[in-house]
Amino acid sequence: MFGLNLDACIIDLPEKYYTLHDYEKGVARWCPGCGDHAVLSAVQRLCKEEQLPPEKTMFVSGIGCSSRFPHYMNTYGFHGLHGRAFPVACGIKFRRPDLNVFVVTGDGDCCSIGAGHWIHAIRYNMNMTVLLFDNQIYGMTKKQTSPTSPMGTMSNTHPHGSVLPPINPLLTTLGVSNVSFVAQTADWIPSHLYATIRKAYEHPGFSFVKISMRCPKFMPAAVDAKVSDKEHVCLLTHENGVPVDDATGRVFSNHLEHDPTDMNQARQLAANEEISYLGLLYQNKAALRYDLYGAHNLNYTPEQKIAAINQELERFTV
Amino acid sequence: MFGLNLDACIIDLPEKYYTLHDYEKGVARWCPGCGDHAVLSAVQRLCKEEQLPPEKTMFVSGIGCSSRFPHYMNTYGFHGLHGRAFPVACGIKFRRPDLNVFVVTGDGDCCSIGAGHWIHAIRYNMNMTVLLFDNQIYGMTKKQTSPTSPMGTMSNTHPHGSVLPPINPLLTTLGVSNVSFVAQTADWIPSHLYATIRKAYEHPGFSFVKISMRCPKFMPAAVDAKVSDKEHVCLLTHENGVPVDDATGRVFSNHLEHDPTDMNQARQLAANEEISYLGLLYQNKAALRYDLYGAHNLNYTPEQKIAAINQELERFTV
Amino acid sequence: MNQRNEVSDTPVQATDRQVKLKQHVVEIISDSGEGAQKAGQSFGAVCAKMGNGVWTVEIIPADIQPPPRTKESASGIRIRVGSKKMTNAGDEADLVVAFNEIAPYSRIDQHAFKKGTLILIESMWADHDAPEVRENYARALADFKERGYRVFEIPMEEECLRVAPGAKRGKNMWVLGMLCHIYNRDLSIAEAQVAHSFRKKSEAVVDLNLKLLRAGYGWAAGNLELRFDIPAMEQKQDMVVMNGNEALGFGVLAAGIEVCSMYPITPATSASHQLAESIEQAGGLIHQAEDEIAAIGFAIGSSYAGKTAVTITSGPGLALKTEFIGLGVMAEVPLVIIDVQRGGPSTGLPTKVEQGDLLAALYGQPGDTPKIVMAPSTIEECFHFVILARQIAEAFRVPVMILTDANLATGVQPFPRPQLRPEWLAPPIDQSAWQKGVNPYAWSEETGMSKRPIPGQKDGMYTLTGLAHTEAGKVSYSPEQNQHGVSMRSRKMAAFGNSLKPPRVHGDESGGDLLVVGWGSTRGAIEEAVDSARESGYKVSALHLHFLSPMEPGLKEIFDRFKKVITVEINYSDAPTDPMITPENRRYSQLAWLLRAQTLTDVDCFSNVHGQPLRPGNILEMITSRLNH
Amino acid sequence: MNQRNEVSDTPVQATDRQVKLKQHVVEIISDSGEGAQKAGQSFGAVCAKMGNGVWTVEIIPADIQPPPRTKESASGIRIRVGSKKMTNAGDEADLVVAFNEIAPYSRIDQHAFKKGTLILIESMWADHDAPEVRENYARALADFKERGYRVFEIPMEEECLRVAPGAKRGKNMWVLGMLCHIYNRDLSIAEAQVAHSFRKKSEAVVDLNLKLLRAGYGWAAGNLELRFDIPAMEQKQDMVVMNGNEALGFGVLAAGIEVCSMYPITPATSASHQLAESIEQAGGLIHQAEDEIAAIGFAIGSSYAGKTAVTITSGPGLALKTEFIGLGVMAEVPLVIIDVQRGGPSTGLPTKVEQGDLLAALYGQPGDTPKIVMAPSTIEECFHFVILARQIAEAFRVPVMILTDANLATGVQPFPRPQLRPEWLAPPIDQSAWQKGVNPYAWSEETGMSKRPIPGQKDGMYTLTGLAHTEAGKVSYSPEQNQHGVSMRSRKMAAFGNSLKPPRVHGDESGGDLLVVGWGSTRGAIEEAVDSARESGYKVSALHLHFLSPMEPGLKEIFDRFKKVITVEINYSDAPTDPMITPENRRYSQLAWLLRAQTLTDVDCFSNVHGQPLRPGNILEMITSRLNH
Ligand SMILES: Cc1ncc(C[n+]2csc(CCOP(=O)(O)OP(=O)(O)O)c2C)c(N)n1
Ligand SMILES: Cc1ncc(C[n+]2csc(CCOP(=O)(O)OP(=O)(O)O)c2C)c(N)n1
Ligand code: SF4
Ligand code: SF4
Ligand SMILES: [Mg+2]
Ligand SMILES: [Mg+2]
Repeated sequence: MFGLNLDACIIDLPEKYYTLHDYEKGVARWCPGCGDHAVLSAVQRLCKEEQLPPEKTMFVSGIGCSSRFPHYMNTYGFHGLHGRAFPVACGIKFRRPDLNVFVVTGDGDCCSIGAGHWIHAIRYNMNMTVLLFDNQIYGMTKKQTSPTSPMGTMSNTHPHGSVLPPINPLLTTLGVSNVSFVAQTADWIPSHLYATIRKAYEHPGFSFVKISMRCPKFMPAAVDAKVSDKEHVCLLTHENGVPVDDATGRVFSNHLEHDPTDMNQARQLAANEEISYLGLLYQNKAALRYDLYGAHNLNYTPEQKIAAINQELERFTV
Repeated sequence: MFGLNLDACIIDLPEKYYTLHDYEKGVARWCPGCGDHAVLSAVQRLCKEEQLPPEKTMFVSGIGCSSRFPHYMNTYGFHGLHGRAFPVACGIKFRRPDLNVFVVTGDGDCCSIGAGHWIHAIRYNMNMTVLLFDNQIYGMTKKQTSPTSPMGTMSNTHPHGSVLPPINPLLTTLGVSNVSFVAQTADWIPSHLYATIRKAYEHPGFSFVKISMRCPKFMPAAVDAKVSDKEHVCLLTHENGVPVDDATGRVFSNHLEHDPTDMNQARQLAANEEISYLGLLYQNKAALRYDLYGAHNLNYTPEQKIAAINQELERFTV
Repeated sequence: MNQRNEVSDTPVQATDRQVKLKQHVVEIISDSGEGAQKAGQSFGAVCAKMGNGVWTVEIIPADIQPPPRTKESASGIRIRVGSKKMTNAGDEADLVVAFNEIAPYSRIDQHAFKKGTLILIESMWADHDAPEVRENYARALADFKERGYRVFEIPMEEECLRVAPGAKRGKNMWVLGMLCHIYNRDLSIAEAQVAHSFRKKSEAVVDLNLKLLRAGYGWAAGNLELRFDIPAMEQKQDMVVMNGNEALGFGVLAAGIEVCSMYPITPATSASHQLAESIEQAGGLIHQAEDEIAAIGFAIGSSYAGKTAVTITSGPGLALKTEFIGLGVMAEVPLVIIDVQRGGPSTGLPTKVEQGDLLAALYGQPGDTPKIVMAPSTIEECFHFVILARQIAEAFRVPVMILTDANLATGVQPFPRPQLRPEWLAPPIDQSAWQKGVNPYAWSEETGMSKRPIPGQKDGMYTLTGLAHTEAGKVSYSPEQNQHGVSMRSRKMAAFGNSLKPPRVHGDESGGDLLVVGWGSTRGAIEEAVDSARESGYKVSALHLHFLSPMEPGLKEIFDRFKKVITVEINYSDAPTDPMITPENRRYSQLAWLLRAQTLTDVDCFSNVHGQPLRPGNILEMITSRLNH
Repeated sequence: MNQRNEVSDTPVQATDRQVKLKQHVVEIISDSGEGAQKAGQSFGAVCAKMGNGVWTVEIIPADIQPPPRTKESASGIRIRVGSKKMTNAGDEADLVVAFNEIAPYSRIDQHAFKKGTLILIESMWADHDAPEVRENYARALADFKERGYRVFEIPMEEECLRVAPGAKRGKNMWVLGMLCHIYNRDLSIAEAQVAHSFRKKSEAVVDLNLKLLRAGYGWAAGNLELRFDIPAMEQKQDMVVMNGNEALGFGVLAAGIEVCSMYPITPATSASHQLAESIEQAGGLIHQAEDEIAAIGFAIGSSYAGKTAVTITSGPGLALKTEFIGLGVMAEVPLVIIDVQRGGPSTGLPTKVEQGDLLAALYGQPGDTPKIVMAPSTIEECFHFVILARQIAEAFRVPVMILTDANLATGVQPFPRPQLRPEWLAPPIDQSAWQKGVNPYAWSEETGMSKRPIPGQKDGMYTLTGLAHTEAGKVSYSPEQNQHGVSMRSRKMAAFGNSLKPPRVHGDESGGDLLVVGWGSTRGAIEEAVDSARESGYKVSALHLHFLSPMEPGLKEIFDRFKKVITVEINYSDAPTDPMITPENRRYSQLAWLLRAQTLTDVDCFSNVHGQPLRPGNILEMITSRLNH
């Protein structure tokens, strides 16, 4: 009727096109000015740009302000136990190569209680995007020292100042065998944040992104220093690195050309305590992937399985 | 009587001189040819040479063949839980600066289940000597893959060969902030073993010694390769390093002069997968020590304590 | 419903004559960040100074930063003031000061108000620029009246701004002044309190706040007809006011414990915050470990080396400590473990109260792991139990667990200032030579007790192990040896338990129709309810247990004197009337279950997992309904 | 003492006539590494093939490498052979083959022999070069006789060397041959078994071992007067022979579980060794995690993603999993957790049996964590319970724990070869679109059950959380909401429990003087003892529980039919006669404690922590002594 072929119309329609809205859920309950909001936006944008089907996308976290992240994504989510995001994420990915797995973790969650799993997850090198929200403090439990707190931080557990030098998450990660992707960015440089997460998402393996985060509630001083002091920020540039757009490149005018396959230089940059190098520090696409091992024998038929078990039972039959 | 002044005699006697026998306890129940025997001898020798009072000396371990070590030392010992030697040792040292603390741990104990504590113990940098017995296998539980097992190791959990590249304990340790002493030696080179442990003992801080260990029971092939193949061993030499005696230097003829303050080179040597560099990879005597913080306010009198508490109570008094 | 309140505590008609009260429950609620808590704490302190019984408890939003003017943002404080010692937060509020019209709804959700509750509400929203706000305010006020609350509109901000421009943020001190007038508080005491609480601020700030205080007081005098009086008790002693976590912290100090090894977790953490301020000056230290496993491992190391340590945690942290607690029992390491219970299971309700960790404390570890478990029932006991726990731990060479909960942790109560004693402090560690030939586990056959060598003691050298071992501490797989070791560790429980006195019945020793049994933080509410019921002629008594493992003796004998026995607990039990539930498959609350096994008495239970302190009124209702059937 | 044995099983005089037996307990003991276990396994297999009931259990040294010719080095195997199905390892050994004179002492320490036990001992030590060895041998032999054992000196090595020089190491096959003659086994079946067990070796090796087998057989025929016959049952089915851990492994395969996530720990590990060999071919994988926490976290991740996983561990590992188990219950993640119990507490007795984790399994986690706990009582049930557990876990969306122990783990028993069924296998995961509007926790008010969305299902998106949550999976701190969620998880227990049948009484349904209640691996020994006692006229029956949480229904009713109820368990209880112990403070064994709370029956207990399987004879003794008082 009216010459309109409905069938053709429908068939010609592309698969559902996801809008930003399709990835949003609820109102994020972070403090105003909290860096977590910026990452949420960047990630939702990534999902849209990549048109990730929400039902095929997973956010796994531990416990902390940052770990509330999955609740604000309209995807599958696993808001588990403090420090245990990695084992859960690895278990999810092991036999589900079809899922896009993201891990959101805090500096306490990852580098303190989760440290053992972190080291091993790096080594497993399963294909997932890891976002370390490093605000250098325990936000959720209201201001205790974190392993990444700068020495002398006045916190509720160290009211006279913390007494240990901080862990360097980049350097630690670079020291683990089979490491495949290490990058750094900051929540207050949205374009770089987005570009870095995107690069991480594209990497076939365990891509570790340390994000310097603002916690205006409990680390206001740290925020000021970071946001204002552009002298101490240096953007890494390279054709294989995180792309730097013109505007950002102009605002943050210290640049360094760094080849992300150069592990030695990567370690030296990570170890530098004066300058924050933002961008891709290291990448090795050839690192062995445990998730490929996990997915190598999927979907056997019941007949195949029963045959294999029966064969094994032979050995035990008298 | 007879002109003998007993009192003077006794007073002139030196404090008890400890012989090797004073440090021995029972018969070690390791397999014949197990590398653990060699370390036991070296450590007992060290105790004697240093004349460590047995009652002021502590061996702390986890669970594993190697962790049986404390049972064979006639000192105080703590044979605790699998993977948890570090927290216990740190707790012991915290308020007892007078104790000599040694930690004996296995590759599973330290690098697998204990990985989180290991990272943090490095950072705490408390004065203790850490001996990692790296036999690249789970001995105690009878041949399962260890995080340091070379890829392809046939074990009971990976009968078709292990599927992941091994953790590199030296490199991982070097990546942790506040690291202060990293060395490597091998159980089958007794003079170097002794010299390395001694150097570690003398270091004021957390001295981490990875000892390549033979497990003839479950990793016989690994033994052969290591013991025979002197080509792949290189001794590090330096005036501040582990001293190499002539005989050993002749048998293991590959040498490299390495300054233990050179972190970059240390990392490169540690990362080398072809050559085992034996000796002192890195030392920083100036690293901050948490045990000094732990011992800064010892032995307050009851009066001092009560006064301090009363003063604090003021704030709560209505 | 708590009948008492309706009859004598709340005046039917407010007049400018003072109405005498036995007790009143006051709440101040606002958006997070408006200082309601500071006002309430000061009000509580003023009342305590005047000799009243006080219990205050904070109302904390669950999120770090909920949006303003939402229910989730409601933040505040409840202050219960009475003529006698107040042991709990009471029933529904009698008087509420609300900074906006939305916050009360979060309390209505918690059933915190009743017919007749007086609501003193900030009136500025009536004239707000945004019409939605004005409408919402009007709607809420109508609704409040509908619900039977008595509403008073108070021009708080307007009056503050009279005192000084920009004095909006001082609304809380103005409210404090208003309350002081309503409750006939001594203004000079209030002034001293305000000066004290701002002592670290500039003089200008102190002055401004004092001005606001006086303005609120004056405004109430001129404009409000509400006048109450709650007569005070005679005060003989210096009092301290603190919450249960602070009391735990002082207990640690007074016990001379040199090492507090912890990992942050709500609601336990604030105990370490308090400690962190002062322990260093008292010759000890806090160690913030990398996780809970390391925290207890560190504490055990310290204890092994002679410095008996404490580790403080809540549910999820307790779960992680399971393996090390087993080692502590097996290797007989003295240790104090404090569990500030929160809503469970798993992450559960992190800021809310529950008594759900009792069975896990007793039975959480694989194998036989007898240990001492005790539960303070008041803020003051939080202090004393830590001192006691260290002593028991060392005498019996055993981990001692103290179970408190979020209710004690955040509840604030005055108690007599402790007179510290040197003998409470851990003595210096013994470094004299060990007697040669005495084994490191020379168990007394009678008591299972033994003396432990401390590193540094000559000739005491031994290796501690979690493996089965002989008296000499040597690993042994012998059947008899293992049986002996396990028995000896169990024997200590009997030896300790036999040293305890039977618990005292609150009410009638000789028996009656119903015995209400409780443990931990619920004591105040239970005993208050029982007292009310007894006043109404019910034959009911209460029994409160302070030791859960081993239990105090004589329970069976006491139970036998009552027709029914019921526990009141804040943890889960199936209701007998639930679908699918039969007398056989019903899951009882945790103490009830233990008492059933222990005494073979048909102990019933009344419990919920609302995450709220129990109210005397609800318990009273339960008592009367059970006894009228 | 097991009277039966004395009367009918052990011949008073060995002659060359065959003595007919109902059952015999044979042990082969040697230094570690001499192959006693291989000989024993082969002997067991031959007996099973001939249609006998068999139970074998290995005797393993505790150290990796104890010095030879010491008690610690004693290594070997016990094979119990009978005319009926053998359900346990029996009482004292009837016949022992010893490779040296020291090894028997390790068994004597375990009370493994009795008067009249036949000891067949390697005689070469009589002529050893070292005089101490000769003397020790002579002394031991005299002592054995003194103890009433009947000793036969056997020139094992000498005879082996006749077969081939260097055949010393084949002594075990020679012994197998000897045993085959003594027990009248079919030599051709033995030959086939030897050929099978050396099938991966060279032909020369197979031939040599066959020669040794035949030589042992021939030597016994010509030189030994011992001839026994144990009539076989009729065999209708194919049988498999395996230990409990292997059966668990096959259960995992047959359940179609694709992920076994574990960390090595004795005695659980060997289950994964068996699985590791074959799971890959059956479309699954083993993940060896970095620790037990990661192991269960990985399994939970896998289960969340639709591939319901299993994690296998023992006591210390279970302790570490505590927090994640709580999350599993809270967030309703289906999961199979196997705990192969070992001696506790703490590191305890790693290779020995205990049933000490029952209470920890039920109550280990802070908060209310109802879960399903089941315990197989035979090797065959080890297989079937895994299949069942996966189904229950998914249907009820709950972690299911299977408790076995070191006794089942290492005990070997033939059972009918399972006929695998496709419906046992986990179905492919559902990836169809989720029904819009249906909540991820749409609890049925009646049963607490709900259907879960699996990642990949369109419109099923939700965030799993361990926080209190609504049906929609949203975080909620509402009192009612929390009460509802906790109730719903508890309700599932009632719903599942109501689907169970009351357990069957073994003996007399209608009642009697004593009911012996057990769970797990002790069933065979208990029922054998009860049967013996009944034959002697005692009015005793047995009841065995397979479900511990929730328990099977009808217990109270069954208990009421018996005068006394007692549990028999391998875990700790205070003896009523111990010092300090009163009826009030006595600590009961674990099932007894549960049954007391559940049924209010005065359930007694008989238990020990010897780390040994219980013997029917000891249980019989207990029964008779209780009933004669
Ligand atoms: C086992 C356990 N231990 C402790 C806690 C308490 N806890 C919750 S979040 C947190 C730390 C949060 O810090 P971080 O990981 O840096 O995250 P942030 O809040 O700063 O984003 C802690 C200690 C817990 N929930 N579980
Ligand atoms: C919590 C816990 N998990 C597992 C075990 C079992 N276990 C004992 S030792 C060991 C590993 C031993 O390997 P390694 O640390 O390399 O020591 P080695 O025996 O090789 O010296 C394991 C997994 C245990 N005792 N406790
Ligand atoms: S406390 Fe800090 S990290 Fe947490 S939400 Fe607020 S600003 Fe963000
Ligand atoms: S198994 Fe290996 S590590 Fe253990 S004692 Fe034997 S040789 Fe040494
Ligand atoms: Mg943080
Ligand atoms: Mg090892």
